[in-house]
Amino acid sequence: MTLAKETLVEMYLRMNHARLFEEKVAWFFSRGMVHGTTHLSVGEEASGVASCMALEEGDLVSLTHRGHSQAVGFGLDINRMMAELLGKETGYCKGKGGSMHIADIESGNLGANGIVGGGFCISAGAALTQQYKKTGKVVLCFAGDGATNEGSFHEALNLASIWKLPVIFFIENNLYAMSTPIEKHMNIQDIADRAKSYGIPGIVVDGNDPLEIYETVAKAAQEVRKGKGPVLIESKTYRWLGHSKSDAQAYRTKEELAEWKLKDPIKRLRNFMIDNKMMTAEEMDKLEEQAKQNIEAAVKFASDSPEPPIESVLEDVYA
Amino acid sequence: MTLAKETLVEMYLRMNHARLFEEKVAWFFSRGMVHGTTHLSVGEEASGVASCMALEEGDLVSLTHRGHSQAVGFGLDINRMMAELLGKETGYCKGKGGSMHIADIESGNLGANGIVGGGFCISAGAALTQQYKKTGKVVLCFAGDGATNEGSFHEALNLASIWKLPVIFFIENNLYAMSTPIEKHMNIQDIADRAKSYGIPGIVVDGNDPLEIYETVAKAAQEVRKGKGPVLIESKTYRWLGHSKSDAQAYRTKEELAEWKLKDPIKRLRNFMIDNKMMTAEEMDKLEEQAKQNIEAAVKFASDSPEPPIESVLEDVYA
Amino acid sequence: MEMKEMTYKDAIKLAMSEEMRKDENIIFIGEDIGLYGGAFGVSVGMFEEFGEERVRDTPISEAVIAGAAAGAAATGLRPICEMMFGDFITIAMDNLVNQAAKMRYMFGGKAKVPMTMRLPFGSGTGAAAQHTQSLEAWLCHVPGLKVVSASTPAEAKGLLKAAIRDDNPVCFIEHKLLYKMKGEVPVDDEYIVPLGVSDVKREGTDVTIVSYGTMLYRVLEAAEAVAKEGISVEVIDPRTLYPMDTATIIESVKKTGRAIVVHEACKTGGLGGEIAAAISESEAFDFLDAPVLRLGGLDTPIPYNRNLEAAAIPTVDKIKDAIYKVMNR
Amino acid sequence: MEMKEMTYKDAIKLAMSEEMRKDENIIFIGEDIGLYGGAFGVSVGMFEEFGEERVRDTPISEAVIAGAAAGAAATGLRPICEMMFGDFITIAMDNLVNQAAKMRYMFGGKAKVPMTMRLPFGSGTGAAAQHTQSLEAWLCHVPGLKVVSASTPAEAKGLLKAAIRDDNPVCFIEHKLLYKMKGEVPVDDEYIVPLGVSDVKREGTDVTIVSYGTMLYRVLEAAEAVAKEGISVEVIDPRTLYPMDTATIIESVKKTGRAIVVHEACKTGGLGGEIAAAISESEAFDFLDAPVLRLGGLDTPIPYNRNLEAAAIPTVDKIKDAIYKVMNR
Ligand SMILES: Cc1ncc(C[n+]2csc(CCOP(=O)(O)OP(=O)(O)O)c2C)c(N)n1
Ligand SMILES: Cc1ncc(C[n+]2csc(CCOP(=O)(O)OP(=O)(O)O)c2C)c(N)n1
Ligand SMILES: [Mg+2]
Ligand SMILES: [Mg+2]
Repeated sequence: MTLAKETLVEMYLRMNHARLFEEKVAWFFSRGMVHGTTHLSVGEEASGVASCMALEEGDLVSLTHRGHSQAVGFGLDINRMMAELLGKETGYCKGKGGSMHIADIESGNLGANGIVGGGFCISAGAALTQQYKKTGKVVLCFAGDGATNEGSFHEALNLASIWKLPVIFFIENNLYAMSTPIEKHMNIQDIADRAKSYGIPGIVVDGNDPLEIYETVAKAAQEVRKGKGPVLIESKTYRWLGHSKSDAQAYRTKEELAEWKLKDPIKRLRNFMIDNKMMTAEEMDKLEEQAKQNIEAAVKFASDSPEPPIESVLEDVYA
Repeated sequence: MTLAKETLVEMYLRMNHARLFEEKVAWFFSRGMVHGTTHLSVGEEASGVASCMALEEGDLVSLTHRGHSQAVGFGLDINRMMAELLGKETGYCKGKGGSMHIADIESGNLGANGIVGGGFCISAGAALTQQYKKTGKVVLCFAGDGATNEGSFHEALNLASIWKLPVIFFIENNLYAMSTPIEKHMNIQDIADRAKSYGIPGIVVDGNDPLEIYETVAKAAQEVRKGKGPVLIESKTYRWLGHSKSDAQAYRTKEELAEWKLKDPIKRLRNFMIDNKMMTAEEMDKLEEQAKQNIEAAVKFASDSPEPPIESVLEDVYA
Repeated sequence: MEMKEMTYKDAIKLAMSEEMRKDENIIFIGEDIGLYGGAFGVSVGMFEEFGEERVRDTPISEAVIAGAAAGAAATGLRPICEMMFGDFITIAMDNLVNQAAKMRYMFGGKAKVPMTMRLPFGSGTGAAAQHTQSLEAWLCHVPGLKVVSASTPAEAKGLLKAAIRDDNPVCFIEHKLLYKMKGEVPVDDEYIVPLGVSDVKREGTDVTIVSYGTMLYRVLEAAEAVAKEGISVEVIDPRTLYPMDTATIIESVKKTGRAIVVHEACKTGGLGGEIAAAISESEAFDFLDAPVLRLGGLDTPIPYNRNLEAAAIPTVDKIKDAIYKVMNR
Repeated sequence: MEMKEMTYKDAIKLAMSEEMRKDENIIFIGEDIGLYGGAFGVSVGMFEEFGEERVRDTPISEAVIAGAAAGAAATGLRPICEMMFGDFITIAMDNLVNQAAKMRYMFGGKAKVPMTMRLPFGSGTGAAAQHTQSLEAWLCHVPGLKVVSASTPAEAKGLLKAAIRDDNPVCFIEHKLLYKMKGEVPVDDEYIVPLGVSDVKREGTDVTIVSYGTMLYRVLEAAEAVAKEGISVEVIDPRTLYPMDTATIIESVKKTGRAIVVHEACKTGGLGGEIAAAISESEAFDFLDAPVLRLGGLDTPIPYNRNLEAAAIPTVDKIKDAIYKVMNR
């Protein structure tokens, strides 16, 4: 599969948006400018972005608590994302959701989820809608390695399998569930093997290789769209930062982290595009610069946006 | 593995007890003499009885809603079981539990369970006690094919695997979950394959062959006792009667049922013992007669037992 | 209005079927609801009429029943779910409470989750502690959910249709002992009983009793009994338990000056406290001649033994005693 | 009594650690409670002291945390569990409610299930709708469970030790905003605060306010404020929410003639109704000069935005208004 240059350019831009967005969010938090907590996906941008970009218009996604890259990858507006982080009225959830609930059902984003594994069942249901209405669309359901130990993983994959629902379960295996290394939370090498319990395909991809991810998801989506039932994809990657706001990271070594930093998915895509003469280094620099400006604009948009009116606390409980 | 004659005699007696017990229960129900509902395991006696008999003194069991054969197999007193069915004070639960909750924690019976899949997590916990206290005992956890689709199956097997808990998950696959044939509730041939999700052994046995069951459980228990972690055993069998009190059984054919009746596990053990000259036909007849008398005695014991006093409704909520 | 006699469960089936005929976005999912027709036979024949695309047997997986319904509802379907027993909602609570009920609010009003979760509650069946609970109070503490309880066949039809048409997750409580109850049911396929409207089931002047489900019938029986002794009982069925139309109740209490709440659920933590407190903190307080009394199930699990089981929940005699108690002040 | 100043969360750790030193049947299980020390750092250092056999990180599997604890408890251990956030109990409800709580009763009194489930509840952390709930009312509707809420560091120690020593499943509610609160804590390792005893946190004569958790502090602040205006508020913390010592509350109301219940949980379906109804149906009714008022959280999920979040639960001003309201009658 050779990807069009525009696709790669867009991918690169989104991956940069994702990283810069999160760096900005981290800065806000460190300044106490936003409250709550947040889970950053720095280092995992290929998983979140390239997978979403392999979707078609009208396909749906369900995101995790570590969902910024996924949201940016799906094409959400970084202005409204940033506004949501700042709790503003112009945010995707009018300031009611925050980092863990960024959603935009209209465009097919079923929401980030504060419940680990919370997206599995919802995605099965959204896929049922696609199947029932014969939309030809698929649902891409994100989850972490730790999330696959929730009962909801099992129930949802089994249901999706027997009903042949058009859903791709995309596991971002970053080797840790919070502080718990994967060897301590499951007794198998590849999460993809869990597909065998449901008689569906299970595929492992290099989670830091945007092209492999794109290709795998695109292929899987093709099969899934044909009505062949769900696919489980395991994307092996790594998170560079702590689990959430406060994390001393005693559970991992600096060496391990350093090693993974060498596999930076953003650099990788940059080098690929330059090496393949699709773009010059200068052109790539410009893209990065553009990404920075976009993020600054998002910050400005968010900062300038109004707080939601207090009365809105009572709104939106019922339709 | 050659089993001692006494073991087989006891096994045969218990399998007969199980069947006769349930036939009596069915009769009670048809007469409106007991209320509630009940799930009979006629046809599955080898699974319930032979598996339990492969345990050692002090091992534990967790039973299902279809638990009479399992309870009898574990050596529970049929008098007190019958009394419980009749809601009497002398019943295992003083009349508070009924068919779905027959339990006797003291002897290691963690209880039948009205929640499908309710035993998985409890068994993991009971196995943790054995491991932690180094008792050398194992837990035999029964469940149906349908139960393996509950999230609790997944969570419990994963935990048991990573903690190497001494528990055998024994699935009585009788091909149906209530009215739902297994092909419609899971997309794989062998439930034993689900073991792969947890990196533990998964074994299929002929659920109507008491000797194979005994041998398999005994071997598994040996390994499990050594601290090698849990084992999943799938026992393929069939229930002869309806799912519960009222079931028109439109979901299966008479032919299928007739075919399985030919595989009667009780007849099979009888023939084995006669063919191997361990017992004569007359001796086997006598055993059957004894079983009948024991059941009649149980009915008399239960019928003669007092109702629990009304005040007892308020007792036993808290320790 | 043209009426037809039918059972409560047939009225439920009728409501589902009529709505499914009108709106093909409605699907019905649950365990053994297809060919088998559900554990209580509610849906017998629906599989044959609507086919396996719309009447879907699920594996024994209550979490995904609720979660898939939420996901389907958020994307354009209108699922009806059946929990085989309401007790199993314990397995579905995350998807119901943390997902379905909160989606709209968390997402700033931009989701719509039109799903109906049918929940057979209640004891009297000898099914013991794990199959007999009345857990409506939990659900009435979850903003975003609506909770409905139908007491008659006609209301079963009308309220369930309203629930299915509602754009929010609605928990629809059915009491198992009512399934076989017969009553006149409007045949009009636009017959709706609106959510959020309490119903005066019996008019009276001396004491107001609020009740629902099977307890309602015991209350009515007690009311008839004491009527002969000259005590006039007004009986109100809230029907929608959350958010509840308390105005009708409060008006009644202002008239009668006395109130009792009767439910089968365990007394402590049950809806009785909520209703009693709502009455007391309303303008009805000044009209109260006696404290609002609550009569609920014992604070125990439901036992198996028939006599113990019967002793665990309010009886007609206990209700009469409660009436005497509030009248004697 | 020798005292030492420490935080609420250190008092919780101390209670667990002291009990674990005394009784090796106690184990501690939960997500990231080991090396990481728990999401709120409550158990930092316990892994080092007790080792991985006794301080056990689990996978993200809340159902089996509760269920394994129940199974372990029924067979001789005394597990303490930590739900990382109390909100996730939605996933554990079946094992907690249908198994742990009912085992003893269903089995005719022949099981003992000594487990403690620690539940961090409450808002104020900006963590939005799925990480901020106060779900104690659900648990107080489940016979077989006990429910405890600690408001001070000393009580956190004493009540948690009592919970661990109790032979029943106990849900131990911790409010996240209290974790960093400091207070004097008895060092005696036999210091216990018995379950089932309400505590008068402040004496007064004009109005009784029942509250617990962080709301207690707002109530005390409001009480100080109105004291300057000559209104004397008695404040009662039930501490054990279920089964609750209502006698202490009722005695107080007989004295003051006025009562308010304040909690953070959504008002409708919250414990306020239960407590208000219990007061009203007691002999305190005849002493009531005003209806029992309830002040609870709004009937909405908790929003993310800081100001909205603050607006969703009772404030000192709202509590003062409630006091004025009951006094003005
Ligand atoms: C049901 C539930 N349990 C626990 C948590 C707390 N929690 C949030 S993120 C997290 C770790 C998730 O690990 P994983 O699924 O691997 O995703 P990652 O954070 O590594 O992206 C935990 C335990 C939660 N939010 N929801
Ligand atoms: C959690 C839960 N869901 C549903 C039920 C209702 N129910 C009781 S038995 C049963 C079928 C169980 O099937 P399986 O596990 O295969 O066991 P079998 O009855 O075939 O022995 C169902 C759906 C239940 N008791 N508990
Ligand atoms: Mg992870
Ligand atoms: Mg089966």
